[in-house]
Amino acid sequence: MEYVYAALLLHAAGKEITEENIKAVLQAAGVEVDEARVKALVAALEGVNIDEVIEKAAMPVAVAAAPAA
Amino acid sequence: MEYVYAALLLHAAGKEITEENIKAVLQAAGVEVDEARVKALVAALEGVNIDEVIEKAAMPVAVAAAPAA
Amino acid sequence: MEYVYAALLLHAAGKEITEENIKAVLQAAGVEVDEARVKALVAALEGVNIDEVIEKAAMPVAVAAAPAA
Amino acid sequence: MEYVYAALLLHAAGKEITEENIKAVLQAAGVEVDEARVKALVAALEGVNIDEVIEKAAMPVAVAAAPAA
Amino acid sequence: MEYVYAALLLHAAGKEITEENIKAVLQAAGVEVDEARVKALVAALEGVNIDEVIEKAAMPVAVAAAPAA
Amino acid sequence: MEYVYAALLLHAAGKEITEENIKAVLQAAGVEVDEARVKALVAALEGVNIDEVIEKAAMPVAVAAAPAA
Amino acid sequence: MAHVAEWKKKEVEELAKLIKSYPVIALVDVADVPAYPLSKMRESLRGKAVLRVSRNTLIELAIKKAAQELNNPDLEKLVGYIQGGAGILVTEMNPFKLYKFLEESKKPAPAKPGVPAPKDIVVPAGPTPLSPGPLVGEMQALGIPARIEKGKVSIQKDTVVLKAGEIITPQLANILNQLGIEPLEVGLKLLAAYEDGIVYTPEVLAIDEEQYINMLQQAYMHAFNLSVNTAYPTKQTIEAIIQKAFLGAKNVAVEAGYITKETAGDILGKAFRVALLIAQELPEELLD
Repeated sequence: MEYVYAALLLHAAGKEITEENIKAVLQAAGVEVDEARVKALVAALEGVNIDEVIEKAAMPVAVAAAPAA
Repeated sequence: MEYVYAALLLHAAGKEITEENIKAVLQAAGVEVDEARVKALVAALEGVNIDEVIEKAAMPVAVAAAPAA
Repeated sequence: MEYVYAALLLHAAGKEITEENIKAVLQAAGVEVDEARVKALVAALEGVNIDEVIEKAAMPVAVAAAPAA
Repeated sequence: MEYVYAALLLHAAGKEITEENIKAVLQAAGVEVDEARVKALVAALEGVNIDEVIEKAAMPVAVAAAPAA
Repeated sequence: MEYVYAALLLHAAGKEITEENIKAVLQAAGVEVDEARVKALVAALEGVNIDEVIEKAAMPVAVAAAPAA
Repeated sequence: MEYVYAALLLHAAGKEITEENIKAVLQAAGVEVDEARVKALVAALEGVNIDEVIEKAAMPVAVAAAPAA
Repeated sequence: MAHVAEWKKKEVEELAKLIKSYPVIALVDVADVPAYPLSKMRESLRGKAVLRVSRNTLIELAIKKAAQELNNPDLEKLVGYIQGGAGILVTEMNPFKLYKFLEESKKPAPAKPGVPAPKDIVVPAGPTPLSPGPLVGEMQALGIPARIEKGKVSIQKDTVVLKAGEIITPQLANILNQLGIEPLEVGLKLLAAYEDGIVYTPEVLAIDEEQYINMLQQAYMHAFNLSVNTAYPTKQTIEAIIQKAFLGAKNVAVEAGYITKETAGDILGKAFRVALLIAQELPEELLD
């Protein structure tokens, strides 16, 4: 999950999610970086709307509320 | 939230969550670090069993996702 | 809740919610009036748009909290 | 709604919901009382368990809370 | 709501919720204190187990999620 | 949570959430103030729309309430 | 009243006296009520109301007499509502209560040919105690899906055999009676009720209790919302007020990512859930 956290950290800090940035963050955390995974991550995240996902993460409540009625 | 992600990244990487480590990670992400927030975060996480908390958090997503489908 | 009902009754009747009016209504209902509560009510309702407030759902729910618990 | 508020006020005050009592409360609030409405209200509420009805109004939340116990 | 926050602050700080203490906190916040509201709040809180009430507030939805599965 | 209550007390009272104000409120409540936590809180609240977030807390119930009507 | 028989005079006298001694005077139609249910009804009225059945003309005279003696011309308006086999019902119950009471006292009664259905008549699905016979054919002719099952007549599904207001035919009455379905209602039909200068008709008196219950709930929610939203504490709302304040504070702290004992779980949990949801979007080889 480190790679994902690194990406989310960059996102939350308003920085771009680039291979370089992710590598820097991971290395600062003492992680031995796998270049291929970084590449794959950046590529995969290109099509993901992170803000939307964050919204969804807060959602379960709304979902849970409905059936309770 | 970037401070929290930094802490979780360290945790996932098996590193200790110290003020120093968090600062290093945040700086690597290009964040201008607020020492007080780092201090407060590290103090607040003391005594928190992150693995436990995370495990609990993981469940509802699966559950909540199901009926939504 | 008597005091709140008295205020709502006055409001619905288009009368002003004053200490005096609330007292009169409560006394007519046979309630032994507690001046402090009347005063507190009038103070709490000052500047409040009652029509809006009575329709606004009051019961809170933990937003992100729930699934994590 | 004045008439219903008056009834609930009497109920909350532990008084009986009679035509006389409702009229007294409404008049104290400066309402010009419509006898037929008072009569209809008293008749409609006869045999109604107000506490139960009210509890149901508050339920949605209570329901959500219940399974937590 | 400031009166309630003052009470909760005192509670969280392990202090007694008295009229005097609430007044002191509110005044420190620059609030012009309404004595009647303080009185009413302290009276209403008598016999209320705040910790229990708060715990209840935190719980519901999590469990409500379960039956949704 | 004392620190958060202090901040919300200020907010509800229409006062600015500054380190100074939070400190004053906490001290009035007899809390031994940790400067770092105050600083961190003020920093963390920057950019948070408190009214909106509080409002969100009340929302899900409206959803749950509807089908019960 | 020149040629009026002595017993009639006495009857009018008594009726007028009765009318004068109660605040609520109602006219009811007892024409369709058989003797036995009527006596049952008198029993259920005992202590609540007095019922006197008489001739319509005598009732009219009695009302006029009472109105005159009470110097109350409003009371005389009641005369215009006399019809059918009228009876006088006097009571202390207010007219709305009286109407409600009479409605609740109505009993189901067997179908009668030539009478309109008071509401939709339904033949319910399920087995019946009837043995096979010509009735099955009659049922089917009326659109009732009847079949023989295990030697008895069985109805295949709920069937509306008559809409409200339609007239019951002799064939249908026979079938309903055989099935033990009682679609009619027998009871005192209120024609009008007088109190305090006002004559109330059934249309006015038929109150929708459901609506009142909704209003009660609405009024309570208004009071609840007002109390909680303005932080005016009452016994019933103090808990909700505390919870609202707590959750508000907690949600603000969670949103701000400010970790406390109370918010650590939520904040870390939320961050983790975000990571988890993101991970779900990633190709498998990226996952640990």
